Amino acid sequence: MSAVKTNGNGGAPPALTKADFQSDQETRWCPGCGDYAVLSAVQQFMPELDIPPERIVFITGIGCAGRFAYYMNTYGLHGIHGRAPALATGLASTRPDLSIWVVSGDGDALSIGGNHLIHALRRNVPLKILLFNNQVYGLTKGQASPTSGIGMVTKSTPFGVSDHPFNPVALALGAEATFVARTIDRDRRHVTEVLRRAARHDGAALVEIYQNCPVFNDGAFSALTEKDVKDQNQIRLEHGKPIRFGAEDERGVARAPDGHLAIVDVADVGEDALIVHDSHRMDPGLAFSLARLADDPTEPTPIGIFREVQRPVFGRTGPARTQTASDEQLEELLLSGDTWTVT
Amino acid sequence: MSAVKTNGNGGAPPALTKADFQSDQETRWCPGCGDYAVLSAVQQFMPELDIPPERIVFITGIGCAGRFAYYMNTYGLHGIHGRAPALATGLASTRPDLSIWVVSGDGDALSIGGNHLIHALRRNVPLKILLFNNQVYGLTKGQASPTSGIGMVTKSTPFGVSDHPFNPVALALGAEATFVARTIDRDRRHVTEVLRRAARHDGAALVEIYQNCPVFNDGAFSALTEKDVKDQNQIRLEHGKPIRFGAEDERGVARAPDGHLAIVDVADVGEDALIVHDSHRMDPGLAFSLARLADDPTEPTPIGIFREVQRPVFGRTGPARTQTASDEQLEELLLSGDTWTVT
Amino acid sequence: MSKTIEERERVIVRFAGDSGDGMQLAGSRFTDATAALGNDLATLPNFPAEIRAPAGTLAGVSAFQIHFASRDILTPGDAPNVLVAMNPAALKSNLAELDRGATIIVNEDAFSKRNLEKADYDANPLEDGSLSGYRVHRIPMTTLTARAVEGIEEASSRDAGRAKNLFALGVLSWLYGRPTEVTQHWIEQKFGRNPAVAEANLAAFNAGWSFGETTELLDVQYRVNPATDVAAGTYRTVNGTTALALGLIAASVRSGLPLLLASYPITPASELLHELSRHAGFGVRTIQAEDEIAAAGMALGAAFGGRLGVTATSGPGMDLKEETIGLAVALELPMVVIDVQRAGPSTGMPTKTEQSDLLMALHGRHGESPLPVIAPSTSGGCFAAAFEAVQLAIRYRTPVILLSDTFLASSSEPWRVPVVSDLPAIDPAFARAGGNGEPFQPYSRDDHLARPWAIPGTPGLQHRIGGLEKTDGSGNISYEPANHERMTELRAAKVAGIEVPPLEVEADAGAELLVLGWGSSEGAVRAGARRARLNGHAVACAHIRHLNPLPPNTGEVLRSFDRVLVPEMNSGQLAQILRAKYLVDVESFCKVQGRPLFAAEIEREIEARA
Amino acid sequence: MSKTIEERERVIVRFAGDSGDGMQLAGSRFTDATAALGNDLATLPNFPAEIRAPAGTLAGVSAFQIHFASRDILTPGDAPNVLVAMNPAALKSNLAELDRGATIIVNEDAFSKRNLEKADYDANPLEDGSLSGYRVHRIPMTTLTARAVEGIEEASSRDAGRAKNLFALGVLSWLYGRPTEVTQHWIEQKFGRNPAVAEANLAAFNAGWSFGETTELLDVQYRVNPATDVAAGTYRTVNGTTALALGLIAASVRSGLPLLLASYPITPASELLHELSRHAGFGVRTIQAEDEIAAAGMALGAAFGGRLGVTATSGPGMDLKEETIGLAVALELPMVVIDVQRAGPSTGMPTKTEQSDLLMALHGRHGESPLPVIAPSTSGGCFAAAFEAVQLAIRYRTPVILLSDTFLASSSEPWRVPVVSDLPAIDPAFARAGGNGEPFQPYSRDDHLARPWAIPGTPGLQHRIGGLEKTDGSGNISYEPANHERMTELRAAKVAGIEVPPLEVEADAGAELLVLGWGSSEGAVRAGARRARLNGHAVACAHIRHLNPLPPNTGEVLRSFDRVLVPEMNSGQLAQILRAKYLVDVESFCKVQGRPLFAAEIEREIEARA
Ligand SMILES: Cc1ncc(C[n+]2csc(CCOP(=O)(O)OP(=O)(O)O)c2C)c(N)n1
Ligand SMILES: Cc1ncc(C[n+]2csc(CCOP(=O)(O)OP(=O)(O)O)c2C)c(N)n1
Ligand code: SF4
Ligand code: SF4
Ligand SMILES: [Mg+2]
Ligand SMILES: [Mg+2]
Repeated sequence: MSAVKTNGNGGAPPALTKADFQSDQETRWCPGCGDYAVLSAVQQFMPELDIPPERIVFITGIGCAGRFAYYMNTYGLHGIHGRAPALATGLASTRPDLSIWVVSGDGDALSIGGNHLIHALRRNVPLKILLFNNQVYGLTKGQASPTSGIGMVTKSTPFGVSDHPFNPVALALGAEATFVARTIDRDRRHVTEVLRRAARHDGAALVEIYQNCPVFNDGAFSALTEKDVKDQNQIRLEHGKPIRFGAEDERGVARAPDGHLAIVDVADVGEDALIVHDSHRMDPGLAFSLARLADDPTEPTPIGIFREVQRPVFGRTGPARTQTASDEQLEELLLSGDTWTVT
Repeated sequence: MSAVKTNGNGGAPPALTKADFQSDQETRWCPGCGDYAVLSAVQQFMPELDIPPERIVFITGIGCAGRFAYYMNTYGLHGIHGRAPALATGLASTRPDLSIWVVSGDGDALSIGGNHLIHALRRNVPLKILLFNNQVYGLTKGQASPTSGIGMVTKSTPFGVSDHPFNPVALALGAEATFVARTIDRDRRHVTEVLRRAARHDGAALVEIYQNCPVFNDGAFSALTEKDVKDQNQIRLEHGKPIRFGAEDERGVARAPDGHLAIVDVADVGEDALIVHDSHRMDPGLAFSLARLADDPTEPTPIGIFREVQRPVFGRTGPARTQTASDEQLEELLLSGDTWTVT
Repeated sequence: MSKTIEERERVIVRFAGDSGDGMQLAGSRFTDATAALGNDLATLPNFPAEIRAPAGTLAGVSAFQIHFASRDILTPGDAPNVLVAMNPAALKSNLAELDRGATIIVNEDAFSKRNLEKADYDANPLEDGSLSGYRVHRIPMTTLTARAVEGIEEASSRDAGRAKNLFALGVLSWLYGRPTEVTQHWIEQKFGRNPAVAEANLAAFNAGWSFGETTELLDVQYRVNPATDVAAGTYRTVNGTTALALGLIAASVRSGLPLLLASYPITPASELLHELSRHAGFGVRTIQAEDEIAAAGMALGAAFGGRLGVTATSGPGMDLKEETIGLAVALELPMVVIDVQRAGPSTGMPTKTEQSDLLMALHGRHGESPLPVIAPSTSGGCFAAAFEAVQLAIRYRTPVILLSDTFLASSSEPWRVPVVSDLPAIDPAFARAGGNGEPFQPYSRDDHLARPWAIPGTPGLQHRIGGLEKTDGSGNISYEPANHERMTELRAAKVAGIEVPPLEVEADAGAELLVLGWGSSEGAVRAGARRARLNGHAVACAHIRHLNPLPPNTGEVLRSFDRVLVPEMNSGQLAQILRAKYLVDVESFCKVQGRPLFAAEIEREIEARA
Repeated sequence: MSKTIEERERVIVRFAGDSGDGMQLAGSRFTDATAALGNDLATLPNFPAEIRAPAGTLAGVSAFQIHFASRDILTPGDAPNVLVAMNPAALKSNLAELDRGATIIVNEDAFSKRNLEKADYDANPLEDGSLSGYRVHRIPMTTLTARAVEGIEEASSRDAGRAKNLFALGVLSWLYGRPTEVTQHWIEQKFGRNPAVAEANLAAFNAGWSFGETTELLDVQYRVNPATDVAAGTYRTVNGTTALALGLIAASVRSGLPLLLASYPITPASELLHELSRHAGFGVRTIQAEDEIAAAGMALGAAFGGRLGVTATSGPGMDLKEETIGLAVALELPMVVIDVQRAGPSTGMPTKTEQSDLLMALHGRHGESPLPVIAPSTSGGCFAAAFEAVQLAIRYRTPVILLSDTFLASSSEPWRVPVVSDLPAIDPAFARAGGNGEPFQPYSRDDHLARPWAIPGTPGLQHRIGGLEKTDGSGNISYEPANHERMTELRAAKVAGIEVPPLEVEADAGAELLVLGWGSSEGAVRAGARRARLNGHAVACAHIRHLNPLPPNTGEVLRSFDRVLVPEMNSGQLAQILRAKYLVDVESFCKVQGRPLFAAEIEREIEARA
């Protein structure tokens, strides 16, 4: 455990650094795992929050991603498989003073934990949920996950996956999420930008992170990460800007006559025809259509913030309830209703 | 139990009637419950399927709606709370010869059973799922459900519901459902029409049925059922037709300049500006936007079929596996790998 | 007409009618008047399983039983002395529980052909002689109520129809000399805003009373004198649900920890959720979770944050919580899990009572995951049990399972309200920010083998815990064989070392038989033993409220009697534990009928062994 | 150089190295050669908990142990006689399990400064005298392999680096005179498509063999003769996972019921999912469900449809399945639930073994929900146990829990392949469409108290079942008290009445101590008893494979010995059951270390009681 900076001797505590968020535990992911990059980006980003480490909590599920909690020098709760959002909801609703982060995998969040995830989103629990999507079960050594692509051969699907995968962004939007974003392990700047906005969001923020698992599903996102192709496949969403992409911004997203979104050559349709991204819209229709633009991250795929809107936050309605009643109030309660006295 | 018609003596079995689908069990819903109307509609509709009762199975969860199974003279499995889709998936994947119907409530399907529902939809399990949405917990005597509106006072929310509700159609679309529809208990013709299409759909069909609970949530859907107002609030979706509604079809749905869907006066925009409903589109963007048109069934609300598309059906890939191997094949399997013989 | 007055030591009255007949209300009002009079009492409602069964059918019968006496009362009673039956269905479904000679008061008007059919009667039981073994009073209550209400302006005939429960209440109030003011006052309060209805109800009540006083049908009035063996103090009636809620709130106040109850509705545990939801002003937060797994997770998450995390459910919900409870065992965090047992297996009979989750509470999780289990034995005792569950959870940093049941949850009795300052303060003893530079050891232990509760927000104590096996002391993940064995032993020793009070035995001189119960059967056991004693048998009783660990003297007590009878509403679960632990050949009396144990059954079992 | 040849009755060899060193492969090849030679054998792999721990670290050590002998072998052995350590981490993490005097063969080349540091060694153990109690052979395996491979065209230095496991295998093959053709043949088959690699591996293997033959370092060659006490038949090696899979498929074929395995991945049970997923050609369908609850539901749904519904999991997953298992108890439908136990509580130590889910299997559900529980005792025995689980499930229309564990699942041994025609046919005895006009009674019962299995598609038998209590016979919903008690008793009686074979006791004349195990400890118990016997102690052993109901003579057997020792990998769970049921003061030997019981421990415990 690193030294306690906030426990100083009077003066303003020195600014926090990445090192303040690194725990003393040895990281135990496979060499080359995308989890390292995300961990490093998160640790690097944390000081920006300007919240002392003791007021930050990481709650994780089970899976490779679930180990995340051990590496952060914050409070950490490594829960059981799929239940991190439930644990976090209990904490968030009773400790509004904390900054609570959930880290989960595609199996943890979308298979066994699917129900808790959609309910945390609909309730708008103030949690930052990082969903490490490697499209496979890492920790249990390589089974299919709900995001594995059709045909993928895994230990549990020797003849190839036949179930249609979830699109986590679309699912979250269907579940009433107020903040939904997607980013990529390898792009630290983008990860950091998305984290920054998620942290600032007052409510539940779901961040899908495409994460490479070199052992069981290497290269699943190479279309978006490899130098030679990434420009032509990353559609970066920026609020208020027309949606353009390609090495020379030569392509874009426009609405076809039938109402569909379609990928177009800007030269063909003209810049004005492009959709201007609007993540602040209450109506999630556009965000949903953008999410469905790519079935699979092997083609042009939007990344960035799909939706970012305000809605009442879970746990903030009614009295604050961070304090218990007094003995007097208790006495009054105990004696409420019809009473009689025997002497 | 009514007489067995398919067990006749040679000639073609007489056509089935509603009575063939009525079990001998006394119905035990409250007087005036919307469940009666749906039961009657389903029993009436069943003969159309031209499937003998013994090849039809109703699998239900726990809740008032869950009692449905007892009243159908088919095979019936009254499962445990929230798990009907899982039970049904096991049956559907091993008995492709059966017609399998799931009946569930808004709590059963969307609260405790949310995960099974979204996975059954994404997998496209060949099930007809009837979701009786009364926006309340009936059987447990009146708590809030995930579809209860903000502010609703219930036994578990004496200060009013504060959680944002699910929109079941939107959630299903986010979960990759291939068939999603909505109908209303009181409108038998519409219910029947939707059931007919659901039955015909090859894959998972989710039918949300607005169902009145006169005891705990009376009139939740009156905007869509009461004579004087229903015409101005029911937006009936019909594939291939412009979306119009109102007593004189004077209103419609069109796309606003910013891409949103909006309710318009046909007189203002002209008929050509109206959206033509297309439930067969692979892209669920339009269906999703339609689902989000109304936050609450107290305003103009689309009913009908939102989406109806084809995708590979769960359990149909790979060998049929309705037969076991032979003894010879078993012997071969047992003796596979390196063997040696001791004499 | 002058009537005879007879004294009774104790009486059991059951009000039964259609769900729409207001029997719960009549029963509750009778109860309040009885409490005001100073009788000891116990009550038990019995609701239909259906939400709204068709009126007049057997499925729609709702009943309320009250047992009151001039001495201490232990149960709501077995067989009623008086049955009030507002319709044929109520008569039919309750008759089997009456002893011959009991009194039956029927609303004669309701015995129409249609109603008889609905109740599956072929002939009218009032006329076919089938009730000849009982003292039957036929009162045309509908007619008499209508007549009483007739004159009241603005009272509709619907109001009159609805007021017949108050007529019945009036009759019974006269019959047992209950004070009328209590009820009259209540009517005024309740219907104050609707004077016509208030007046109608008052008229019906008074008419019932006058009917009793004047009719020749009823020639004896009974007197049940105030109980005198009652400890001084302020009393109120509570059922087990209310008592649990109050106990949790009291523990929250006395520990200074805001309470989170996360729960998923399920009969009968939902009532606790409803009850606590009303108390937001007391630092109480309730969450209706998406399912029982989430509910347990939320309670545990709150506990991690230094709050009082509680989750409540019934049988099927317990199955679902076990994995999370196991996590709490590994995390060694305080958490209270309440199981209001109902009749199983599976969905079973959701509205009926049973004690069949004991072995699950002890062993329902994979791996070695010991935890304390306690069970209140009376409705009022639920307060103390809830309070103690919190104390144990906090002191030992452990999940605690509290086993209540449907019977306790719904049965009411007078409860002496504790004085707040008598309730011990509960010290959460959070770990303090350490300044000595030593790394924080989240799995170090105190004298109770409890580990530090270091909550987020405490500078310098950041640490990470989870369900993987942890190194003794540091809490770091460990797969080391000897460490796992040590941790397994430590977790077991911590629970085994919890201090619980010794069993108290109430033994007659020379008693050879010990009757040993647990949970909600205490009243029945003690009442049964009392009756056996009155019949001249020597017997001993004791009652277990701590199921894990067991009271320290349990073995000794068991071995000091020739025979030990363990009555349970299951197939012998406590018996199995006692046999395994103490190798004593205890005998089981098992009742698995969805109904509480009856004193008469205990009496019979004792006498069979005498 | 001529070498001495010594005979050994049994030898335990452990290959240990980094995960990347190919130790599992070396071990498996050694096993095949050993099987071919005709020794009896048992093996146990030990994988690191991490997916890919950093190379050279303690966390990354992977090991494979084989025990082989000229007589029947009961366990994979306790302490290895020979440890092959391919790097310092492998030496360090395995040394503690070696007895003094054991042989250690190290890859000397791997003891670099860097590697020593990674293994947390301050000094080189090969040089600091810390190994003086062992017979250490330092072989520069990396160098020698590189030299052997040098000449091969197209073989890269990477291929050479990777082939050192075959060098080690060559050395060990020489040391114990294993036939070389088996391995050589395998290399050709395996790498046939890549001749350079095949050649490199072959060269490394041969070099290892020649090194053994020529070096002065190794002066004794050992001979372990073929086992002679082996029953005639065709054999193969299987681990418990494979045997379970084959048993389920065999039961599916012999019952004519297509198999559905619905499962959610979890270590170690996932292997069964993987194994069965490969057998789609055999009427087998597997579904990777969204969670364990769904998996259990799917298996039960398939059972409702007349299929063989199976679900498999490990500890935490069992918690989640309990509610559905309870439904299966109420529905009285056949279903097989496999729990491959691992070390708990909570997430615990997922890759380690334990037997601590027994009480949960029996009591893990709310309400009274009895079901049969069986536990295989050897890897090969998993076949018969799976087959029997299906037989019981079908005959008695009940869910059956089969308790395996990590040890059984991964340990291999020779298994006599059964002749298919010797396997009994299993009659699903579906209810037939009734023509007599009587209403179908889904809860009528046969001689076994089993109810009809009437599957959808059968005309005239439409019926509806669920988790609510059912009327005896008709199956209609019932809240009737006496009916609930009767149904509770019927469900219990059905399970209690299952016919299981009596305990077989292997007792020495005059034995006063009985050692009674269950599940995977059979080998250790019998081997420990054998050793105690060799030391002149009289002892008896018996092994329980049916945990519910217990063998009919269990009480009698227990009472016929002065002392009964029950060794378990838990805190005494079987002991608790036996004590409760038979009131016999059995003694527990508990080991909760995530490791299997060892014969030496049993021997020690026996002798401590002699
Ligand atoms: C109740 C339960 N079921 C199953 C498991 C086994 N398990 C651990 S992690 C995991 C899935 C991991 O996949 P994912 O969530 O995608 O995380 P990743 O390892 O890929 O980061 C599973 C099935 C468990 N620990 N608990
Ligand atoms: C595991 C479990 N948890 C809770 C319950 C209690 N329960 C029964 S039905 C129900 C909800 C009913 O609501 P809904 O699904 O909307 O159906 P409705 O009664 O409104 O038709 C609940 C919470 C249960 N039976 N099992
Ligand atoms: S298995 Fe995959 S996801 Fe897990 S640590 Fe290794 S590389 Fe990363
Ligand atoms: S409670 Fe509501 S939903 Fe349930 S039966 Fe009654 S009216 Fe219908
Ligand atoms: Mg993953
Ligand atoms: Mg509902």
